[in-house]
Amino acid sequence: MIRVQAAAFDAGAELNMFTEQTAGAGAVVSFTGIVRDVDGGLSGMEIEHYPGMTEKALGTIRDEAMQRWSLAGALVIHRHGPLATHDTIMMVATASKHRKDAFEAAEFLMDYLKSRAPFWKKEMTSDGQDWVASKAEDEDALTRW
Amino acid sequence: MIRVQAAAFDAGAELNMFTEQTAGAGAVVSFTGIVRDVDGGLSGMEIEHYPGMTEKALGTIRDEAMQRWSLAGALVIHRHGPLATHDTIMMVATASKHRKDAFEAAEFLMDYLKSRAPFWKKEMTSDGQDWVASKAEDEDALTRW
Amino acid sequence: MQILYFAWVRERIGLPRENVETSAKTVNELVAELSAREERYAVAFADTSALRVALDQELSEFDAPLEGVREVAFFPPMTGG
Amino acid sequence: MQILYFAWVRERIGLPRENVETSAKTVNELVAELSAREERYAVAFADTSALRVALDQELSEFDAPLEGVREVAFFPPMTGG
Repeated sequence: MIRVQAAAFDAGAELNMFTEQTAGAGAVVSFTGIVRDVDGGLSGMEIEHYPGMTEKALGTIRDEAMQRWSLAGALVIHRHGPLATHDTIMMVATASKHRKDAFEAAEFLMDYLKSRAPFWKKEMTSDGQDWVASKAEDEDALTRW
Repeated sequence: MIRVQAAAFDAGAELNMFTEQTAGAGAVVSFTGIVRDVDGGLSGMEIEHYPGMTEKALGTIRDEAMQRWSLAGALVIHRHGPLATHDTIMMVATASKHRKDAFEAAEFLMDYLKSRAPFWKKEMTSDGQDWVASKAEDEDALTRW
Repeated sequence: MQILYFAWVRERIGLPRENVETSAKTVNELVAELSAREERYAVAFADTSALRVALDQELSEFDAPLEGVREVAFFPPMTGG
Repeated sequence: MQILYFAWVRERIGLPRENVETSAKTVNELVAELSAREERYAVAFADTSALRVALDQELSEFDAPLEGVREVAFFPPMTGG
Protein backbone atom coordinates (compact mmCIF):
# COMPACT_ATOMS: atom_id res chain seq x y z
CA MET A 1 0.00 0.00 0.00
CA ILE A 2 1.40 3.39 -1.09
CA ARG A 3 -0.13 6.72 -0.10
CA VAL A 4 1.12 10.17 -1.03
CA GLN A 5 -0.97 12.89 0.53
CA ALA A 6 -1.05 16.43 1.86
CA ALA A 7 -3.37 15.51 4.70
CA ALA A 8 -2.14 14.66 8.18
CA PHE A 9 -2.47 11.03 9.28
CA ASP A 10 -2.49 9.23 12.62
CA ALA A 11 0.57 6.96 12.73
CA GLY A 12 -0.82 4.90 15.62
CA ALA A 13 -4.14 4.33 13.87
CA GLU A 14 -2.30 3.40 10.66
CA LEU A 15 -0.11 0.96 12.58
CA ASN A 16 -3.18 -0.70 14.08
CA MET A 17 -4.95 -0.94 10.72
CA PHE A 18 -1.84 -2.35 9.06
CA THR A 19 -1.40 -4.88 11.86
CA GLU A 20 -5.01 -5.97 11.50
CA GLN A 21 -4.61 -6.39 7.73
CA THR A 22 -1.50 -8.51 8.21
CA ALA A 23 -2.81 -10.35 11.27
CA GLY A 24 -1.23 -13.73 11.66
CA ALA A 25 2.19 -12.59 10.48
CA GLY A 26 3.59 -12.20 13.98
CA ALA A 27 6.08 -9.35 13.56
CA VAL A 28 5.36 -5.74 12.60
CA VAL A 29 7.99 -3.00 12.30
CA SER A 30 7.17 0.66 11.78
CA PHE A 31 9.25 3.73 11.11
CA THR A 32 7.80 7.20 11.59
CA GLY A 33 9.55 10.36 10.41
CA ILE A 34 8.66 13.51 12.34
CA VAL A 35 9.52 17.17 11.71
CA ARG A 36 12.29 17.46 14.27
CA ASP A 37 13.61 20.31 16.35
CA VAL A 38 16.60 22.05 14.79
CA ASP A 39 19.08 24.42 16.38
CA GLY A 40 17.82 27.97 16.23
CA GLY A 41 14.23 26.83 15.93
CA LEU A 42 12.17 25.66 13.00
CA SER A 43 8.95 27.46 12.22
CA GLY A 44 7.84 24.96 9.62
CA MET A 45 8.67 22.75 6.69
CA GLU A 46 7.46 22.43 3.13
CA ILE A 47 7.74 19.22 1.15
CA GLU A 48 7.73 19.37 -2.62
CA HIS A 49 7.30 16.24 -4.69
CA TYR A 50 6.92 15.10 -8.29
CA PRO A 51 3.32 13.93 -8.70
CA GLY A 52 3.20 10.80 -10.84
CA MET A 53 6.83 9.88 -10.44
CA THR A 54 6.51 9.81 -6.63
CA GLU A 55 3.88 7.08 -6.67
CA LYS A 56 5.81 5.10 -9.30
CA ALA A 57 9.11 5.34 -7.44
CA LEU A 58 7.53 4.31 -4.12
CA GLY A 59 5.68 1.46 -5.84
CA THR A 60 8.92 0.18 -7.37
CA ILE A 61 10.74 0.34 -4.03
CA ARG A 62 7.87 -1.45 -2.28
CA ASP A 63 7.71 -4.16 -4.98
CA GLU A 64 11.42 -4.74 -4.58
CA ALA A 65 11.04 -5.14 -0.80
CA MET A 66 8.13 -7.57 -1.26
CA GLN A 67 10.33 -9.66 -3.57
CA ARG A 68 13.47 -9.64 -1.45
CA TRP A 69 11.88 -10.44 1.90
CA SER A 70 9.12 -12.73 3.02
CA LEU A 71 6.51 -10.12 3.92
CA ALA A 72 2.82 -10.28 4.76
CA GLY A 73 2.56 -6.60 3.81
CA ALA A 74 4.37 -3.30 3.37
CA LEU A 75 2.93 0.19 3.82
CA VAL A 76 4.39 3.55 2.80
CA ILE A 77 2.68 6.87 3.57
CA HIS A 78 4.41 10.17 2.73
CA ARG A 79 3.04 13.67 3.07
CA HIS A 80 3.77 16.72 0.94
CA GLY A 81 2.99 20.41 1.31
CA PRO A 82 3.35 22.53 4.45
CA LEU A 83 4.15 20.83 7.76
CA ALA A 84 4.63 22.16 11.29
CA THR A 85 7.22 21.17 13.89
CA HIS A 86 6.50 17.71 15.34
CA ASP A 87 4.12 16.85 12.49
CA THR A 88 4.40 13.32 11.15
CA ILE A 89 6.06 13.46 7.72
CA MET A 90 5.87 9.83 6.71
CA MET A 91 5.80 6.25 7.86
CA VAL A 92 6.65 2.81 6.61
CA ALA A 93 5.42 -0.44 8.13
CA THR A 94 6.32 -4.04 7.32
CA ALA A 95 4.90 -7.33 8.55
CA SER A 96 6.51 -10.75 8.47
CA LYS A 97 6.63 -14.07 10.25
CA HIS A 98 10.16 -13.50 11.56
CA ARG A 99 11.33 -10.18 12.93
CA LYS A 100 14.48 -10.10 10.80
CA ASP A 101 12.51 -9.79 7.55
CA ALA A 102 10.33 -6.98 8.89
CA PHE A 103 13.33 -5.04 10.27
CA GLU A 104 15.46 -5.41 7.15
CA ALA A 105 12.63 -4.59 4.77
CA ALA A 106 11.70 -1.46 6.76
CA GLU A 107 15.31 -0.26 6.69
CA PHE A 108 15.54 -1.03 2.99
CA LEU A 109 12.33 0.93 2.30
CA MET A 110 13.66 3.90 4.27
CA ASP A 111 17.09 3.85 2.63
CA TYR A 112 15.64 3.75 -0.87
CA LEU A 113 12.85 6.20 -0.16
CA LYS A 114 15.41 8.72 1.16
CA SER A 115 17.50 8.74 -1.99
CA ARG A 116 15.21 7.49 -4.75
CA ALA A 117 11.74 8.91 -4.14
CA PRO A 118 11.27 12.45 -5.48
CA PHE A 119 10.65 14.47 -2.32
CA TRP A 120 12.45 17.64 -1.34
CA LYS A 121 12.32 19.28 2.07
CA LYS A 122 12.55 23.00 2.66
CA GLU A 123 13.03 24.22 6.21
CA MET A 124 11.71 27.56 7.45
CA THR A 125 13.73 29.03 10.33
CA SER A 126 14.07 32.50 11.80
CA ASP A 127 16.99 32.97 9.36
CA GLY A 128 14.77 32.32 6.35
CA GLN A 129 14.07 29.28 4.24
CA ASP A 130 16.45 26.73 2.85
CA TRP A 131 16.33 23.43 1.02
CA VAL A 132 17.60 20.54 3.11
CA ALA A 133 20.85 19.23 1.61
CA SER A 134 21.09 15.54 0.83
CA LYS A 135 23.60 13.60 2.89
CA ALA A 136 26.39 11.46 1.46
CA GLU A 137 25.54 8.88 4.15
CA ASP A 138 22.05 8.49 2.69
CA GLU A 139 23.47 7.59 -0.71
CA ASP A 140 26.06 5.34 0.99
CA ALA A 141 23.28 3.53 2.87
CA LEU A 142 22.14 2.01 -0.44
CA THR A 143 25.35 0.02 -0.83
CA ARG A 144 24.17 -2.20 2.02
CA TRP A 145 21.48 -3.66 -0.23
CA MET B 1 10.04 2.97 30.11
CA ILE B 2 9.48 -0.71 30.94
CA ARG B 3 6.06 -2.26 31.44
CA VAL B 4 5.28 -5.91 32.21
CA GLN B 5 1.58 -6.54 32.38
CA ALA B 6 -1.20 -9.07 31.90
CA ALA B 7 -3.56 -6.47 30.44
CA ALA B 8 -3.96 -5.91 26.72
CA PHE B 9 -2.58 -2.66 25.32
CA ASP B 10 -3.18 -0.63 22.17
CA ALA B 11 0.07 -0.62 20.17
CA GLY B 12 -1.04 2.33 18.03
CA ALA B 13 -1.97 4.44 21.04
CA GLU B 14 1.34 3.52 22.71
CA LEU B 15 3.24 4.50 19.56
CA ASN B 16 1.50 7.87 19.50
CA MET B 17 2.16 8.51 23.20
CA PHE B 18 5.79 7.51 22.85
CA THR B 19 6.19 9.74 19.79
CA GLU B 20 4.68 12.67 21.68
CA GLN B 21 7.04 12.11 24.63
CA THR B 22 10.05 12.02 22.32
CA ALA B 23 8.79 14.79 20.02
CA GLY B 24 11.59 16.60 18.32
CA ALA B 25 13.71 13.49 17.88
CA GLY B 26 12.67 12.96 14.26
CA ALA B 27 12.81 9.18 13.91
CA VAL B 28 10.70 6.58 15.72
CA VAL B 29 10.93 2.81 15.16
CA SER B 30 8.51 0.32 16.66
CA PHE B 31 8.36 -3.44 16.74
CA THR B 32 5.16 -5.26 17.65
CA GLY B 33 4.99 -8.97 18.34
CA ILE B 34 1.63 -10.61 17.68
CA VAL B 35 0.33 -14.11 18.43
CA ARG B 36 0.70 -15.51 14.95
CA ASP B 37 -1.15 -18.17 13.01
CA VAL B 38 0.49 -21.59 13.19
CA ASP B 39 -0.08 -24.63 11.03
CA GLY B 40 -2.92 -26.70 12.38
CA GLY B 41 -4.40 -23.74 14.20
CA LEU B 42 -3.59 -22.13 17.49
CA SER B 43 -6.33 -21.79 20.05
CA GLY B 44 -4.30 -19.65 22.40
CA MET B 45 -1.03 -18.90 24.11
CA GLU B 46 0.13 -18.57 27.68
CA ILE B 47 3.16 -16.54 28.67
CA GLU B 48 4.90 -17.34 31.93
CA HIS B 49 7.49 -14.97 33.36
CA TYR B 50 9.67 -14.48 36.42
CA PRO B 51 8.25 -11.53 38.35
CA GLY B 52 11.04 -9.37 39.68
CA MET B 53 13.73 -10.69 37.39
CA THR B 54 11.71 -9.77 34.29
CA GLU B 55 11.63 -6.08 35.15
CA LYS B 56 15.32 -6.12 36.11
CA ALA B 57 16.40 -7.91 32.93
CA LEU B 58 14.37 -5.58 30.69
CA GLY B 59 15.69 -2.54 32.58
CA THR B 60 19.28 -3.71 32.07
CA ILE B 61 18.72 -4.31 28.36
CA ARG B 62 17.06 -0.90 27.96
CA ASP B 63 19.87 0.88 29.87
CA GLU B 64 22.42 -0.78 27.61
CA ALA B 65 20.54 0.42 24.51
CA MET B 66 20.33 3.96 25.88
CA GLN B 67 24.10 3.93 26.42
CA ARG B 68 25.07 2.44 23.08
CA TRP B 69 22.90 4.59 20.85
CA SER B 70 21.91 8.21 20.84
CA LEU B 71 18.25 7.84 21.80
CA ALA B 72 15.56 10.28 22.86
CA GLY B 73 13.70 7.37 24.44
CA ALA B 74 13.12 3.61 24.51
CA LEU B 75 9.95 1.78 25.44
CA VAL B 76 9.40 -1.91 26.19
CA ILE B 77 5.98 -3.40 26.95
CA HIS B 78 5.56 -7.16 27.38
CA ARG B 79 2.46 -9.06 28.39
CA HIS B 80 2.18 -12.28 30.37
CA GLY B 81 -0.68 -14.68 31.07
CA PRO B 82 -3.22 -16.01 28.59
CA LEU B 83 -3.35 -14.55 25.07
CA ALA B 84 -5.55 -15.25 22.07
CA THR B 85 -4.57 -15.53 18.40
CA HIS B 86 -3.70 -12.12 16.91
CA ASP B 87 -3.33 -10.54 20.36
CA THR B 88 -0.42 -8.17 20.75
CA ILE B 89 2.25 -9.85 22.89
CA MET B 90 4.74 -7.05 23.23
CA MET B 91 6.25 -3.98 21.65
CA VAL B 92 9.44 -1.98 21.70
CA ALA B 93 9.81 1.57 20.44
CA THR B 94 12.89 3.74 20.06
CA ALA B 95 13.31 7.40 19.12
CA SER B 96 16.40 9.14 17.81
CA LYS B 97 17.55 12.00 15.63
CA HIS B 98 18.85 9.72 12.90
CA ARG B 99 16.99 6.63 11.74
CA LYS B 100 20.03 4.35 12.03
CA ASP B 101 20.15 4.69 15.83
CA ALA B 102 16.44 3.99 16.25
CA PHE B 103 16.55 0.94 13.94
CA GLU B 104 19.67 -0.57 15.49
CA ALA B 105 18.53 0.03 19.06
CA ALA B 106 15.12 -1.55 18.36
CA GLU B 107 16.78 -4.64 16.86
CA PHE B 108 19.19 -4.82 19.79
CA LEU B 109 16.30 -4.59 22.28
CA MET B 110 14.45 -7.38 20.47
CA ASP B 111 17.49 -9.64 20.17
CA TYR B 112 18.32 -9.33 23.87
CA LEU B 113 14.74 -9.49 25.03
CA LYS B 114 14.27 -12.76 23.10
CA SER B 115 17.16 -14.56 24.79
CA ARG B 116 17.76 -12.71 28.05
CA ALA B 117 14.38 -11.69 29.46
CA PRO B 118 12.65 -14.46 31.44
CA PHE B 119 9.52 -15.12 29.40
CA TRP B 120 8.34 -18.53 28.21
CA LYS B 121 5.62 -19.13 25.65
CA LYS B 122 3.29 -22.09 25.68
CA GLU B 123 1.14 -22.71 22.62
CA MET B 124 -2.27 -24.35 22.79
CA THR B 125 -3.25 -26.18 19.60
CA SER B 126 -5.81 -28.85 18.79
CA ASP B 127 -3.01 -31.38 19.51
CA GLY B 128 -2.57 -30.10 23.06
CA GLN B 129 -0.19 -27.65 24.67
CA ASP B 130 3.52 -27.28 24.25
CA TRP B 131 6.28 -24.94 25.29
CA VAL B 132 7.77 -23.04 22.38
CA ALA B 133 11.37 -24.16 21.83
CA SER B 134 14.08 -21.53 21.76
CA LYS B 135 15.85 -21.10 18.44
CA ALA B 136 19.58 -21.29 17.93
CA GLU B 137 19.25 -18.30 15.61
CA ASP B 138 17.94 -16.20 18.49
CA GLU B 139 21.05 -16.92 20.54
CA ASP B 140 23.20 -16.36 17.44
CA ALA B 141 21.55 -12.96 16.88
CA LEU B 142 23.33 -11.68 20.01
CA THR B 143 26.76 -12.07 18.42
CA ARG B 144 25.91 -9.11 16.17
CA TRP B 145 26.14 -6.78 19.18
CA MET C 1 9.13 18.02 -24.91
CA GLN C 2 7.83 18.78 -21.46
CA ILE C 3 10.54 19.91 -19.02
CA LEU C 4 9.93 20.00 -15.27
CA TYR C 5 11.98 21.62 -12.53
CA PHE C 6 11.78 20.92 -8.80
CA ALA C 7 13.04 22.42 -5.54
CA TRP C 8 15.89 24.91 -5.95
CA VAL C 9 16.22 24.14 -9.66
CA ARG C 10 12.63 25.34 -10.07
CA GLU C 11 13.36 28.43 -7.97
CA ARG C 12 16.54 29.36 -9.87
CA ILE C 13 14.96 28.90 -13.28
CA GLY C 14 11.82 30.60 -12.07
CA LEU C 15 9.22 28.21 -13.41
CA PRO C 16 7.96 24.71 -12.61
CA ARG C 17 7.59 23.43 -16.18
CA GLU C 18 7.81 24.46 -19.80
CA ASN C 19 7.42 23.06 -23.29
CA VAL C 20 10.65 23.05 -25.26
CA GLU C 21 11.29 22.32 -28.93
CA THR C 22 14.68 20.68 -29.11
CA SER C 23 16.80 18.50 -31.32
CA ALA C 24 19.11 17.54 -28.42
CA LYS C 25 20.03 13.88 -28.60
CA THR C 26 21.03 13.44 -24.94
CA VAL C 27 20.25 15.04 -21.61
CA ASN C 28 23.69 16.69 -21.66
CA GLU C 29 22.91 18.29 -25.02
CA LEU C 30 19.59 19.55 -23.66
CA VAL C 31 21.33 21.02 -20.62
CA ALA C 32 23.85 22.79 -22.89
CA GLU C 33 21.05 24.12 -25.05
CA LEU C 34 19.08 25.47 -22.07
CA SER C 35 22.22 26.90 -20.41
CA ALA C 36 23.05 28.84 -23.57
CA ARG C 37 19.60 30.39 -23.55
CA GLU C 38 19.67 32.51 -20.42
CA GLU C 39 21.80 33.18 -17.37
CA ARG C 40 19.27 31.64 -14.94
CA TYR C 41 19.52 28.28 -16.74
CA ALA C 42 23.31 28.47 -16.83
CA VAL C 43 23.29 29.10 -13.06
CA ALA C 44 20.86 26.25 -12.33
CA PHE C 45 22.82 23.79 -14.48
CA ALA C 46 26.31 25.00 -13.52
CA ASP C 47 27.12 21.77 -11.68
CA THR C 48 25.15 18.82 -12.99
CA SER C 49 26.89 16.51 -10.47
CA ALA C 50 24.65 18.26 -7.89
CA LEU C 51 21.57 17.47 -10.00
CA ARG C 52 19.45 14.46 -10.86
CA VAL C 53 17.44 13.86 -14.01
CA ALA C 54 14.37 11.74 -14.64
CA LEU C 55 13.19 10.70 -18.11
CA ASP C 56 9.48 9.93 -18.29
CA GLN C 57 9.48 9.71 -14.49
CA GLU C 58 12.36 7.26 -14.20
CA LEU C 59 15.70 8.31 -12.70
CA SER C 60 18.28 8.41 -15.47
CA GLU C 61 21.74 9.68 -16.38
CA PHE C 62 22.90 12.88 -18.07
CA ASP C 63 24.38 10.97 -20.99
CA ALA C 64 21.11 9.11 -21.65
CA PRO C 65 19.49 9.50 -25.10
CA LEU C 66 16.31 11.57 -25.37
CA GLU C 67 14.77 9.65 -28.25
CA GLY C 68 11.11 8.94 -27.56
CA VAL C 69 11.17 10.80 -24.26
CA ARG C 70 8.21 13.05 -23.57
CA GLU C 71 8.99 14.34 -20.08
CA VAL C 72 12.35 15.39 -18.67
CA ALA C 73 12.67 16.52 -15.04
CA PHE C 74 15.63 18.19 -13.33
CA PHE C 75 15.99 18.37 -9.57
CA PRO C 76 18.48 18.21 -6.69
CA PRO C 77 19.16 14.93 -4.84
CA MET C 78 16.06 13.80 -2.97
CA THR C 79 15.59 14.49 0.72
CA GLY C 80 12.36 12.76 1.68
CA GLY C 81 11.73 10.40 4.54
CA MET D 1 17.53 -21.08 50.06
CA GLN D 2 14.53 -20.27 47.85
CA ILE D 3 14.43 -22.32 44.63
CA LEU D 4 12.16 -21.37 41.75
CA TYR D 5 11.18 -23.39 38.68
CA PHE D 6 9.64 -22.04 35.49
CA ALA D 7 7.97 -23.37 32.34
CA TRP D 8 8.55 -27.10 31.71
CA VAL D 9 11.02 -27.34 34.58
CA ARG D 10 8.21 -26.26 36.92
CA GLU D 11 5.84 -28.75 35.29
CA ARG D 12 8.27 -31.69 35.52
CA ILE D 13 9.19 -31.00 39.11
CA GLY D 14 5.58 -30.28 39.91
CA LEU D 15 5.96 -27.11 41.93
CA PRO D 16 6.82 -23.45 41.26
CA ARG D 17 9.07 -22.88 44.28
CA GLU D 18 10.38 -24.45 47.42
CA ASN D 19 12.67 -23.75 50.36
CA VAL D 20 15.71 -25.99 50.45
CA GLU D 21 18.33 -26.45 53.15
CA THR D 22 21.56 -27.18 51.35
CA SER D 23 25.29 -27.11 51.83
CA ALA D 24 25.93 -27.19 48.07
CA LYS D 25 28.76 -24.86 47.15
CA THR D 26 27.89 -24.44 43.45
CA VAL D 27 24.81 -24.65 41.25
CA ASN D 28 26.09 -27.97 39.89
CA GLU D 29 26.29 -29.38 43.42
CA LEU D 30 22.75 -28.18 44.11
CA VAL D 31 21.52 -29.82 40.90
CA ALA D 32 23.20 -33.11 41.91
CA GLU D 33 21.67 -32.91 45.37
CA LEU D 34 18.16 -32.29 44.01
CA SER D 35 18.52 -34.95 41.29
CA ALA D 36 19.47 -37.52 43.92
CA ARG D 37 16.32 -36.72 45.87
CA GLU D 38 13.57 -37.89 43.52
CA GLU D 39 13.08 -39.11 39.97
CA ARG D 40 11.14 -35.99 38.89
CA TYR D 41 14.17 -33.80 39.73
CA ALA D 42 16.54 -36.20 37.95
CA VAL D 43 14.33 -36.00 34.85
CA ALA D 44 14.08 -32.21 34.94
CA PHE D 45 17.84 -31.78 35.41
CA ALA D 46 18.90 -34.62 33.06
CA ASP D 47 20.43 -32.22 30.54
CA THR D 48 21.55 -28.96 32.13
CA SER D 49 22.79 -27.70 28.74
CA ALA D 50 19.07 -27.32 27.93
CA LEU D 51 18.58 -25.26 31.10
CA ARG D 52 19.38 -21.79 32.36
CA VAL D 53 19.99 -20.70 35.92
CA ALA D 54 19.55 -17.33 37.61
CA LEU D 55 21.09 -16.44 40.97
CA ASP D 56 19.26 -13.69 42.82
CA GLN D 57 17.51 -12.83 39.54
CA GLU D 58 20.68 -12.53 37.45
CA LEU D 59 21.49 -15.04 34.71
CA SER D 60 24.43 -17.13 35.83
CA GLU D 61 26.37 -20.34 35.14
CA PHE D 62 26.07 -23.85 36.55
CA ASP D 63 29.58 -23.70 37.98
CA ALA D 64 28.87 -20.45 39.83
CA PRO D 65 29.28 -20.44 43.64
CA LEU D 66 26.15 -20.26 45.81
CA GLU D 67 27.69 -18.36 48.70
CA GLY D 68 25.43 -15.53 49.79
CA VAL D 69 22.77 -16.45 47.24
CA ARG D 70 19.17 -16.34 48.51
CA GLU D 71 17.21 -17.19 45.35
CA VAL D 72 18.07 -19.75 42.67
CA ALA D 73 15.85 -20.17 39.60
CA PHE D 74 15.94 -22.94 36.99
CA PHE D 75 14.22 -22.63 33.62
CA PRO D 76 14.51 -23.44 29.92
CA PRO D 77 15.98 -20.93 27.44
CA MET D 78 13.74 -17.89 27.17
CA THR D 79 11.22 -17.50 24.36
CA GLY D 80 9.68 -14.06 24.83
CA GLY D 81 9.24 -11.31 22.27
